[in-house]
Amino acid sequence: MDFTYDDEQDALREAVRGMVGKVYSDYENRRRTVAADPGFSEELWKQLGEMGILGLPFAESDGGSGAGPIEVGIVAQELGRVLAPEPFLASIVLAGGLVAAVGTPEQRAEVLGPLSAGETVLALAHYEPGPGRAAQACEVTASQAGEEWTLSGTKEPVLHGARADHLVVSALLPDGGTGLFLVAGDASGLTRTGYATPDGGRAARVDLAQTPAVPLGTPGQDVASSIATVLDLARIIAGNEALGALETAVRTTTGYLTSRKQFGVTLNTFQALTFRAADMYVSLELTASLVHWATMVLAEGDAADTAVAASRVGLQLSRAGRHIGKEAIQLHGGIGMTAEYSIGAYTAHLQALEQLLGDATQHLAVLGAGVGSYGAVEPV
Amino acid sequence: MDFTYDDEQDALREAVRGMVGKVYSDYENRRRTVAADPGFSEELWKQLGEMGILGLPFAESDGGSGAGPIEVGIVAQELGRVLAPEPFLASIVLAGGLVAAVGTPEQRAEVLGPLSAGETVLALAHYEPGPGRAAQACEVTASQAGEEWTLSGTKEPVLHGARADHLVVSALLPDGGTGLFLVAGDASGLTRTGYATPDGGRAARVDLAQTPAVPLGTPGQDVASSIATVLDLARIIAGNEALGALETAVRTTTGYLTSRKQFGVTLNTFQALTFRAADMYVSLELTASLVHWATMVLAEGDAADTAVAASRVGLQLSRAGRHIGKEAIQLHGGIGMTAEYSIGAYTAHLQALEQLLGDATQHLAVLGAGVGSYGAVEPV
Amino acid sequence: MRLQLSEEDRAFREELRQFFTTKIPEEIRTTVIEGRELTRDQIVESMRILNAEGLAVPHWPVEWGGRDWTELQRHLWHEELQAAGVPVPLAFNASMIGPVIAHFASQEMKERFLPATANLDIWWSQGFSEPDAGSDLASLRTSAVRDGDHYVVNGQKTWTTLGQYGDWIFTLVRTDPEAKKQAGISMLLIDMTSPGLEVRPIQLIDGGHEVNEVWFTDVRVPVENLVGEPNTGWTMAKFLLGNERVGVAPVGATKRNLARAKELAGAQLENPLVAARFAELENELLALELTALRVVANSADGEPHPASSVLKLKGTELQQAVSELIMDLAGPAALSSGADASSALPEWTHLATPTYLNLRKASIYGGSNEIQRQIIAKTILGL
Amino acid sequence: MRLQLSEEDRAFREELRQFFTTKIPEEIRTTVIEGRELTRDQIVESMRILNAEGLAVPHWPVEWGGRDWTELQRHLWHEELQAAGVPVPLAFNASMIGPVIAHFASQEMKERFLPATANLDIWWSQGFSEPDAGSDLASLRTSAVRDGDHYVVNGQKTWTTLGQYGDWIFTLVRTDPEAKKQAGISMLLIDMTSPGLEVRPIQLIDGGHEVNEVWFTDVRVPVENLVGEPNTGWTMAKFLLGNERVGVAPVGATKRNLARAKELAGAQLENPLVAARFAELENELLALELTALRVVANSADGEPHPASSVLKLKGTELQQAVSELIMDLAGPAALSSGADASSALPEWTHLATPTYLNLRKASIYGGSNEIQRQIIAKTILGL
Repeated sequence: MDFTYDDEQDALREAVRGMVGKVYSDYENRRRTVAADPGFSEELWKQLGEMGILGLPFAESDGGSGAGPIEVGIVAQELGRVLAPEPFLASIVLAGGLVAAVGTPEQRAEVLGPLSAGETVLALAHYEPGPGRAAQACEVTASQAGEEWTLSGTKEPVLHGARADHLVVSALLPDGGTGLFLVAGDASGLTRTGYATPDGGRAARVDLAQTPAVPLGTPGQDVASSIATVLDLARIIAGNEALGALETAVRTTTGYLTSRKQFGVTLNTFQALTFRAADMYVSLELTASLVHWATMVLAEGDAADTAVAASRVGLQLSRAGRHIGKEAIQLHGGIGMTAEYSIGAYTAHLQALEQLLGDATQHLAVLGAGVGSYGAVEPV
Repeated sequence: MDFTYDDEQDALREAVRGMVGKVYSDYENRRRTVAADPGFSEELWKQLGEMGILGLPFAESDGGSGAGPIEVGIVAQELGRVLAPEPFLASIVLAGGLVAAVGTPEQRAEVLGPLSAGETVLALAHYEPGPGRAAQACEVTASQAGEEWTLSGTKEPVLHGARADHLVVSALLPDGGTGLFLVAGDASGLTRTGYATPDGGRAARVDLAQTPAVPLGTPGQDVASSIATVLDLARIIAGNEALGALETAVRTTTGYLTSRKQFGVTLNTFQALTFRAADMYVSLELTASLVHWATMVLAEGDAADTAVAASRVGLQLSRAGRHIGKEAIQLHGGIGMTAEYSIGAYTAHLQALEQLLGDATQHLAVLGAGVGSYGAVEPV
Repeated sequence: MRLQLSEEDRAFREELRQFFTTKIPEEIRTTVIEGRELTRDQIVESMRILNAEGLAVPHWPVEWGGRDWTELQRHLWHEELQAAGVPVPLAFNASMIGPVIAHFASQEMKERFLPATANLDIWWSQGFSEPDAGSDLASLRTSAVRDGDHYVVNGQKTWTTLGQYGDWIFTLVRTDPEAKKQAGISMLLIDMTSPGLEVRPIQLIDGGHEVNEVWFTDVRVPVENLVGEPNTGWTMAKFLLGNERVGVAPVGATKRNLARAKELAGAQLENPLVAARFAELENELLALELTALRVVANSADGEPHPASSVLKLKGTELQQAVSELIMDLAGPAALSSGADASSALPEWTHLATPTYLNLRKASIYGGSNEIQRQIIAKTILGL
Repeated sequence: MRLQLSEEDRAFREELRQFFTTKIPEEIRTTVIEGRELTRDQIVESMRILNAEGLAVPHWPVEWGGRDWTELQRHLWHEELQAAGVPVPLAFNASMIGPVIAHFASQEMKERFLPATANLDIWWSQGFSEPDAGSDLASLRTSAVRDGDHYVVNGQKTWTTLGQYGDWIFTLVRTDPEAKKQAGISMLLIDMTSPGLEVRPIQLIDGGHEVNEVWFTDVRVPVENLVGEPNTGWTMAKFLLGNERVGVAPVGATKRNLARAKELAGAQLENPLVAARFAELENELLALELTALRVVANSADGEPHPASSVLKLKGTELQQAVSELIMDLAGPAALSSGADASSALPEWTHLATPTYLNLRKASIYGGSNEIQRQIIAKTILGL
């Protein structure tokens, strides 16, 4: 059992930090970037690709660099630290992750190569307008005519769905079950309406009307379990991203407390505020432990263990994200409400990650249903 | 809508406060009283009876003084304020309340007259060793032979069951349903083993072995709904008792903060502590509002409204009792852990009231099951 | 003690409910109920309808349009307004500067301003906070220097809510730089079309523009626009902030939102964890409403009850908690904040996260909850 | 990063688990697991068995019985002890005075005390807190005045846990009344059978007698019982309190109790609200355990990691929360605290409320959670 990164991992962290920090360590740059479509820096995306960052999760044979969840987590932490709006989670982890999990070797090479190089953006169109975050699709349906497949129905919200060059779309199969399909951005019958998410990200409504689509992997196969597994993986990587954001939120808040004056003294003179900052730190440390642990569980590769770890991270992230997100704004006071200042965007982004991957109620229900089946929770 | 007491009610409060204050305003007296059986002052019990306090809930025709829940609530508040250990809730409200609700006119006069006069102590033997706080009895069974009834089985915990002159016992009827019975303290086959409760009160295990018993009211009638109604009534009166205790707990804590010195200054110099005291006050005020409201609902007399109000008080009491009970000890520090000092006994008593009448989980389940059936909660 | 309202109060409430739900345009009320942003015109229209019926400023002195109601009746008025989705009369006019003018100003100033204020012919803005004077309001630096029959005002105010709509602004300015903090402050009324006055929008974290900075550069203000005596502004500020706290717990609106959340929840209400969350919030909200009723019953005329800090503290917490619940009910659809009517997701899900983020302000503005705790600790508990 | 234990550590843990569950009498372990009070003899017996195997004081220097384990191994030892219900070696001996003597005392004093301390031949008590020196420990007033080759000690200590069993007491005493607060304090070892020393029990709110007052009236103590140099006691106290915080989060015991609570819950686990409470606590406890593992991995030798305050704070909160859950599972049966074996209610329900009340101390003793927050704010966050 070892919670430390090795030298290579430290170097990766430094490299990513340097690269995204150059662009976003001045918060005004981040604000400007998310104000205009596509909501991120195409240039930085390319650079991340060239540097091999985007290909980290993918096998070398697929055009990636074949690293593991630990490395992917490090990247996510660094992106979260400066709220880099590049679609790493949406495009690489979620959409790319499903192509890697389900696609044929040819599809993997074809899609993941350019994706890893930062030449394309991929989006996962899975959630549907109905409530919930199930792994099944039901409102978008797939039809087959000979070798040709078409999809019809509506997906929303689809993260970065308007910008994406290709969409990975889940759909109800003719014989039941959920299949995954590749849809080109210029496919016929495809309509995409993009908009901003609360944290400055991008999402879209995606309408498909007999839109031509290519089955990912074996045509007609139910891949709901792969979708569930990749959603779990994404929860854990999102946990890493959130961890980076939480660290910055706590540091920004303590920085403000030591610099902002009221009643002639800096705010850290007020014990009630410093105690609350201490509680934020406690939340942060506990979250860090759970995120690192879950990332290691993910690296071990057992899907059932990963599912539980993902729910655990989801629950902790919800608790800590709200605690720290709310307190960070409150301890800033009025300035914390302004878009010009960074702290509110951290709160909004923590919220957005949770909205994507599940809130406390959802994860508590999952974990609660299982408590009777074992004695104590053991980390290993 | 009026939240104020009238002159007569104020006078009642003053009278009770004077009488119990004389005995228990010095906490050492309370400590000494609960250290020895029967755990309360027989003399004060008699005086409360002579003063007409114990007969307040009962009709004049039954030997009481025919006041209402508002007056009974005032008494409970004053007892709670000094943690008077006299069995007002157990003997008058619960056991007496059931005799008043179910007994024949003769039984009411026979039992409630001496009870109101402080000449006897009554106990309700309803809870059984199995978990929960249902209104039904199932482990103690009633058998009939001609006009004679006997009871067999075990009741525990029975508040003040060892000292009581008579027991009001719930039992499973031969044809199903729950009946109530009067059992004399010296009845054959009756064994009682008394002990102290965590707050210095008294409870007992009561074993019945073919013990002769007199049916309360119509023999053989299922009175589970009356038991439920009196439990609800007791929840609301217990809310009043808790309110008195909460007020003292908050006042004692703020008093300590302004007098105890650490690091050369009084504790109220530390903002983190004063803010927590402010939150205690908020809990107290909200609880006071809900308790007064529920007492008025009880006074209106509708059983269904009262049941909901009782659950609302139960939930609030659990939240506020734990919040204030824990914080009161914590803000006292080490001294708060000692039996010599009063504050811990307040925490223990708030807990005991909740254990008797239901915790947050129980009341949340009840209230939660109903939320779909109406829009907003209206106080009137 | 009596639970029921008197016959008279019941009739009073019924009459208000009738008026509010029939005379205020439904479109306005739906906008409020569904949590969308009101236009300036909608706010003005609604307040004028109320004012015509004598329902805009009932707590003012009778001669200026007030009503001789009991505290309970004022409370019922406020609750019914909110329950019906009627926009509460603009606080800057009705609750802030109006009562200050009525209480402190000259007869001439009253005549000049009060009728227009009650009818929203003048839209008032508030110029109190400054970048370095937030919770520590008395450290404000905007100066007003006497020059003949004018004051020359220089400085910067901030957090001016809806300042983009403002006709006039009531400000706290420093008229005596020598006096100690509170003692040198005056209350000055300034026409917002004055040369040298500039309103700059501040974008908030929900993407909206409801607050502003107001910059004063050599703005000349006639001396007769000073309220009361020079250097007595702090007394008026305290009076005003006290009024601001009363009725600051938006119980009625929170109750309306919580009931609406049940409709939005649909099948999610069958989840015991969701149901328990509703039950918990309903209980706290009921306790808060009852506390508000207890407080109004015991308020001396005009003086804010110390427990009003309890209402502010808990009221804003619950307001926030209900917005959080609604956001959670929306699930992933809460990501759709930037979507328009072309979205396949219902409009309430677009609004859910911005509303949650926007309401973070509730525990900061108008005396932060830290200030409220301080007031409770000091004033009520003697700590 | 690696999740799994190494082969070596796995074998190490297995060996300990084997030893603990077979060599420590089951009656002792059951007493711990069921939350009953241990007798003095049971504590002594258990520690001597451990000491014979070299498992009582592994964190001491090797020459005095310590083991050259990694921090992770020490952590595993501590967790396995608790998981098996083995009484943790008496903290006053193993974690407090032992390390102080080993670190600060003369060779002669080490030889005199350390073996007896490790074997619990001497039962140590702690004499730090005083009625007016709690969180502000440095304001202590118990004095030790030099008189020939003795110190004469006068004063009063309090909160002396299990002082009724004590053979010796290590005290902080004021040896230089002129020096400023911390500077005039020394660490003095006192035979509790000395004339003038009196132990008086303090009853706690759970009805138990685990703490005491210790009164000193002209107690004569040989000067050779002073640890290290005069007036350097504060350094030792800080060293000791730092050690006290490490491993102060009783993760293993809390985990064991939470798992046991499921057995006690029975059908109540089917209530989704109860199940959610378990799930929530398990998650927090897992996060705490992992944090402890991260901290031990990063601890420099002997120096407490600043994050140990996080462990203390959260660890005591969870310890309390689990006791609260168990109390709630007991329902009305939790009223039976005074019952004996003749009760029809299971024994765990008798213990539930007293345990809950007793554990209120966890966030007060050993540096209150307010002190921990202060440490975090100051030391870690620089506030």
